[in-house]
Amino acid sequence: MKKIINDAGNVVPEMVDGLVRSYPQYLRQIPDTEAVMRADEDSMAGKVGIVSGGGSGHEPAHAGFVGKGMLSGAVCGQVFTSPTPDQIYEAIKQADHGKGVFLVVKNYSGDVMNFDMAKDLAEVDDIQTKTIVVDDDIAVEDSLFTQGKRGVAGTVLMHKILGAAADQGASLDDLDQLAQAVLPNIKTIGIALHAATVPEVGKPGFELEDDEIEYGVGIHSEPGYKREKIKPSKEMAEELVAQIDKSLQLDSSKKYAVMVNGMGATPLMEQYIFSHDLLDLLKNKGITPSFMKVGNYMTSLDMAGLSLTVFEIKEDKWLDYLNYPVETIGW
Amino acid sequence: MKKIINDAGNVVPEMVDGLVRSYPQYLRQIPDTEAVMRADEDSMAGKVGIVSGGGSGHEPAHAGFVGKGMLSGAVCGQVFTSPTPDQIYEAIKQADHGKGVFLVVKNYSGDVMNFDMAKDLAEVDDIQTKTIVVDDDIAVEDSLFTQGKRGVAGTVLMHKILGAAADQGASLDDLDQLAQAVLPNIKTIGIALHAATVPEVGKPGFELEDDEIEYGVGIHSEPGYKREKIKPSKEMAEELVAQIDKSLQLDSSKKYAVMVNGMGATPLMEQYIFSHDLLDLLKNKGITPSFMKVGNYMTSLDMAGLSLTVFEIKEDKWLDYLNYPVETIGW
Amino acid sequence: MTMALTVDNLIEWINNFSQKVNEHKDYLSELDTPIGDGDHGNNMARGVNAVQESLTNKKPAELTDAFKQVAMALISKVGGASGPLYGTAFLEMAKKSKDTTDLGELFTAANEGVKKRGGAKVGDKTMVDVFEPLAEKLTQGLLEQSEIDEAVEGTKDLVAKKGRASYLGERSVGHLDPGAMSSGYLFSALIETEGIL
Amino acid sequence: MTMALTVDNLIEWINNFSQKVNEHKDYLSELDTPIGDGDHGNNMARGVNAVQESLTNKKPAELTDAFKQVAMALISKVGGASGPLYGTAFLEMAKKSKDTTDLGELFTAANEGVKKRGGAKVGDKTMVDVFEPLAEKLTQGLLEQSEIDEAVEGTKDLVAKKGRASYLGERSVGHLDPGAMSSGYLFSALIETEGIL
Ligand SMILES: Nc1ncnc2c1ncn2[C@@H]1O[C@H](COP(=O)(O)OP(=O)(O)O)[C@@H](O)[C@H]1O
Ligand SMILES: Nc1ncnc2c1ncn2[C@@H]1O[C@H](COP(=O)(O)OP(=O)(O)O)[C@@H](O)[C@H]1O
Ligand SMILES: [Mg+2]
Ligand SMILES: [Mg+2]
Ligand SMILES: [Mg+2]
Ligand SMILES: [Mg+2]
Repeated sequence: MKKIINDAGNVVPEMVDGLVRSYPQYLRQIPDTEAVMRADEDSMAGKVGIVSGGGSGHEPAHAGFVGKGMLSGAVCGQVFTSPTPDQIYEAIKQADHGKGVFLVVKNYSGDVMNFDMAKDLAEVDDIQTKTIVVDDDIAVEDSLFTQGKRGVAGTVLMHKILGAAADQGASLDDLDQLAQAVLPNIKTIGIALHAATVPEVGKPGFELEDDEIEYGVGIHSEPGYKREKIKPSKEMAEELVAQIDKSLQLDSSKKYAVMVNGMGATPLMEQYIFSHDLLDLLKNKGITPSFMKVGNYMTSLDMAGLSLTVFEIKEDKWLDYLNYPVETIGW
Repeated sequence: MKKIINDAGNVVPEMVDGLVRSYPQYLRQIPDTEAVMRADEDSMAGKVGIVSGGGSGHEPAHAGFVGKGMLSGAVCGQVFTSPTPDQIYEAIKQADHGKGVFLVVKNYSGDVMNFDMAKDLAEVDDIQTKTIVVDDDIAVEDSLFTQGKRGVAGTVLMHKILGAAADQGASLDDLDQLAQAVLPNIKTIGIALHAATVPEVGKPGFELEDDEIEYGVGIHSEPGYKREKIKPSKEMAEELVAQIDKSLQLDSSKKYAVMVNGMGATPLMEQYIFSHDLLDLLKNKGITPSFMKVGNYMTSLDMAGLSLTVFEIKEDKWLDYLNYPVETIGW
Repeated sequence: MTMALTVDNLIEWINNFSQKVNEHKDYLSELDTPIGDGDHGNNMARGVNAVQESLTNKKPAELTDAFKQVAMALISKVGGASGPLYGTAFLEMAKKSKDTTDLGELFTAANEGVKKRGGAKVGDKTMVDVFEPLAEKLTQGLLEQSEIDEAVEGTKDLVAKKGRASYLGERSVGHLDPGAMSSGYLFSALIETEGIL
Repeated sequence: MTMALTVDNLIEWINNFSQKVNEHKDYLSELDTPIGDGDHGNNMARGVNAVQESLTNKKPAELTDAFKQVAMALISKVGGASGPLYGTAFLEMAKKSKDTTDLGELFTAANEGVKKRGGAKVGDKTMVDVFEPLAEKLTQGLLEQSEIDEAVEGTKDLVAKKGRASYLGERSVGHLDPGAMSSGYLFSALIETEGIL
C-alpha cells in the first residue's frame, strides 16, 4: 500500500481537518466530532436543514456537498464505516432551525441503524426529522428479506434536489414527498478495474487480474455480479446501459439526467471517453440527456472504475433543482 | 495497461467529443479540430480572448477551464504532445474579437514552437497576439543555456488571473504586464507515487518500487530530482515546503495562495491529509493562505501523486482575480 | 467466592474480550473482506479500546453503570453495523441489570435488542446466530467453548440475509460471518472469567 | 539514369523514411522514455502516415510542392517538439528547392531552419547533431551509413541542453537522443533511394 497518509488509524480526523481548513469559506467542523457544517448555516434560518453522511473514503462525498443550495451538514465516519449516532446527533442539532432536519442515508445496515439511533436522540430534544434511505444501486437484487439495494453515486443527485428545494423553503413534509417521488427514478451501476485499499487493511478489497474487470461493484469494494476480461469502453458502456435499461425502460419520450462518476483513481480522460460512448448509445435510442455531470463525486478511495447513474426526470421542477446554483466544493 | 478506452490511438478525439457533448452549456468544439471554445464566446465581444492548450492527459486542464471568467479556448494535443499550429491558429481566430488574443503556453520546446508557428499564421491575418510562457516548476534547475523550467499546475492560476482580468476588460497590453508581473511569484513542486501510462505506450513512464516515491516529477512522467522510500505525509509536505521556501522565501508578512493538485489517481482523501500537514507547516511559519484550492486541476493521466503550488500575492487585485466567479467545469 | 456477576468480574470479562479482539483484529477484518468491507476488526478494536479507556478513567460503581459505559463507548466509537448492534446489546443488559444479574436473562434481553435493531433472525448469517443459541445455553447453565465454536462455525454454510454480506446472496456461503466470530469472543471471554458463571 | 532529385525519387525517399519510422515506432518511443515522454515513435508515425496520405491523395507536380506537402502534413499531424522542427526542415527545403535541387544545399537550409526554430546547436543532444554533420557530408558527396550511425551514436554521451531531455541534466548522458535516431532514418532512407544521390 502506497498512500499519502500518516497514521492509517488517523486518516479521517486529519482529512476532515485538512478539508475544513482549506475551505473555511464553505465549511466548519463541529468541535470534537468529524461532522462538517456549512460555514453560513445561520443563513438557513427558517429553512429545513439537510444532513447526510456515511463512511469516509467517498470524497468529495459527503462533506464536499455541504454548502448553500445543498447540504447543511455531513457526518464523516471512519473509512467505509458508518458514523456514530452521537456525531450524527450533533449535526442534526446544529442543522435544526426550528423547521426540522431531513436525513439522507445510504442503504447499509450500519448507516440505517446509526442514523436511527441519532433520530431517537433528536426526538428527545423535540427536533423533527424525516429520512430517505437511498438505494440506487441496481447491481444487487432487491428483496424484502434482505438488506436490499445499496446506496451509491445517485445519492449525490438526491442531495442536489433536496438541497435546492430546502433552500427555496420546502417544508420537512414537502422534502419527504419529494424524496419519495424522486428515489425510484435514480438507478446506478458500477464497474471496477482495480479495488480500493482501506488504509487500515493495507491491501485491495479484492484482486483482479491485469486484464480483468468487475461489473456491479459497490463503493466499498463489495464484489459485483460478474467478472470479465477487459473490453473496449464502448462495450462496457453497452453492458451498463443494458442494465440501466432493464431497470428504467429507457425511452426517447422521457427526460433523463446522467451522471458518470469516477471511483477515485480513474482519470477524467477515461471518464470522458466512456461518456462519448455512452452518449452515442443513448443517441441510438433517441435520447439526449437533459442534464449531465462527469467527474469524481462518490468515490471509493483509490478504486479504479466508474459508475453510471441515470435519473428519469418526471417533473420539470426536478430539472430546475438540478440546475439550481450551489456553493460547494464538490458539485 | 488497464484503461477505459477504445483505440489507444484515438483517445483524444473521443475524449474531446465526450467532454463537449457532456457539457454543451459551457463548451463547443471547432469542427475538424480538437480545439474547444466557450459556448458563449460571443459574449466576449470587445474583450481580449485567452487561448491555452497543450498535450492531453492533464484533464480537467485545459478544456475544463474554458468558460466565462477564464479561458476562451483550449487546444487539445495528442497525449503529452503539444497541439499543432493549424489547430492553435483556428482557436486564435475564433477567440479574436478585434482586441487580440493572449496565449498561455507551458514551457516545453514543443508547446513553445507550435504556439510560435500559430502566432506567425495569426500575424498574416493581422490578429494581435501576446504570449506568456509559464515555467513554475522549481524541480528543474533554470539556466540560460537550456529549455529552463517546466510549466505545470501553476499554469491554472495564471489562467484564473488572466481570465478574470480579461473578463473585466483588460487590454492585451494590460494582460501582458499582468502575466509578466504574476509569473515569477508562482512556484510548483511535485511528487509521484506511481508514474503515468501513456495509452499508446502501454506501460508506466518510469518504475517505482512498492515503497518508493519520486520528488520533483513533471506532469509527463519526467523523472524528478530524488527517489526515496515512502514517508509519512507530514515529511513529504516538509520536503515540498522546504523546496518552495528556498525559491519564494516564505514570510509571515506576505500573502499567499496555495494549490494542492492531485495527479489523477490520488484520491481527495490523501490530498486533504497532505493539506492538513501543509497547513500546519505554514502555520508554524506564521502563514495562513489567503486562498486555497485542493483537487485535481492539472493531472498526469493515471499518475499517483500530487503537486504543491504556492503563489505570492503581491497585489490585492490578484486575490480578487482568484476569487472572481467563473463558469467552468474544472475550477 | 460466590458465582455471580459483579462490577469487578464484569470488567475482567470485558478486558478478556478486548484482549481477544485486539489479538484477532486482523483475522476479523480478513473474515470481513470476502463478504464485507474488511473493517470489522478495526471497528471492534476501536470500540473495545474506547471501552477500556472509559472503564479505566471512571470505574463504575454499579453494574448498570458498567453496562451503560460499555454501551456508550461502543456506540460512539465503533460505527458501522456492529457499533449500534453491540451498543444496543449492552444498553439492553444495562436496563435488565436493574432487575437481575443472571447472565442468561441479560443475554436474552441483549439478543432481543439486537434482533429488533437490525431486523435479523436466526439463520440470517449474523451475530444473532451466536447470540440467540448461546443466550439459551447460558440460561440452561450449559455454556461451553464447544457450543461457541459450533455456533460460530454454523454461520459458514448460511446464505447472508442481513448486513453487507447479503449483497452477495448465494456467494456468501462458505465464509464465516465476522460479527458471529467477534460475538464468539464475547462468550469465550465470559467462560475465561473466573467466578462469573 | 541521372543522379538527381526528382518528384518521383523524393516520394520514394519519403516512402522509405515512412517505412523505417513505422517499423521502428516502438523503438523510437522507447528511446524517448528514459529521457523524454515516450511518444516520439507515435508522433513520427502519425506524421509520416499523414505525409503518405497527402502524397497519395494528390501527387505533387513540382519539387517545391512536394516538399511543402510533406512539411504541412508533418506540421499539422506530429505536434510536440519534433512536429514544428521536421515541418520547418521541409518548409526550408521547399523554399530552397526553387533555386536548387542539390541535396547538400537543401539540407544545409533545413538545418539552419531547425536551429533557428528550436535554438539548439551542435552538441545539445538533439536532431541538430545529425542534421548538421550529415548536411555537410551530403555537400561533400560523402554520405554513408557509417557516418549516419556515428552521428546518431554520438548523441549518447552528450548532456541534453534542449528539449525534454534537458530537464534531466547530467542524467541524460548514456541515452541516444530519439530525434537524432529518427533523423538518422531520414538520411538512411536517402541512401537507400536509388538514383537520388
Ligand atoms: N442487520 C443486522 N443484524 C444483525 N447483525 C448484523 C446486521 N448487519 C450486520 N450485522 C453484523 O455486523 C457484522 C459486520 O460488522 P462491521 O464490519 O463492523 O460493520 P459494517 O458491515 O458496517 O462494515 C456482520 O458480520 C454481522 O454479524
Ligand atoms: N529545441 C530543440 N531543437 C532541436 N531539436 C529538438 C529540440 N527540442 C526537442 N528536439 C528534438 O525532438 C525530439 C523529441 O521529439 P518528440 O518526442 O516527438 O517531442 P516531445 O519532446 O514534445 O515529446 C528530441 O529527441 C530532440 O531530438
Ligand atoms: Mg464498514
Ligand atoms: Mg510529447
Ligand atoms: Mg465491515
Ligand atoms: Mg516525446
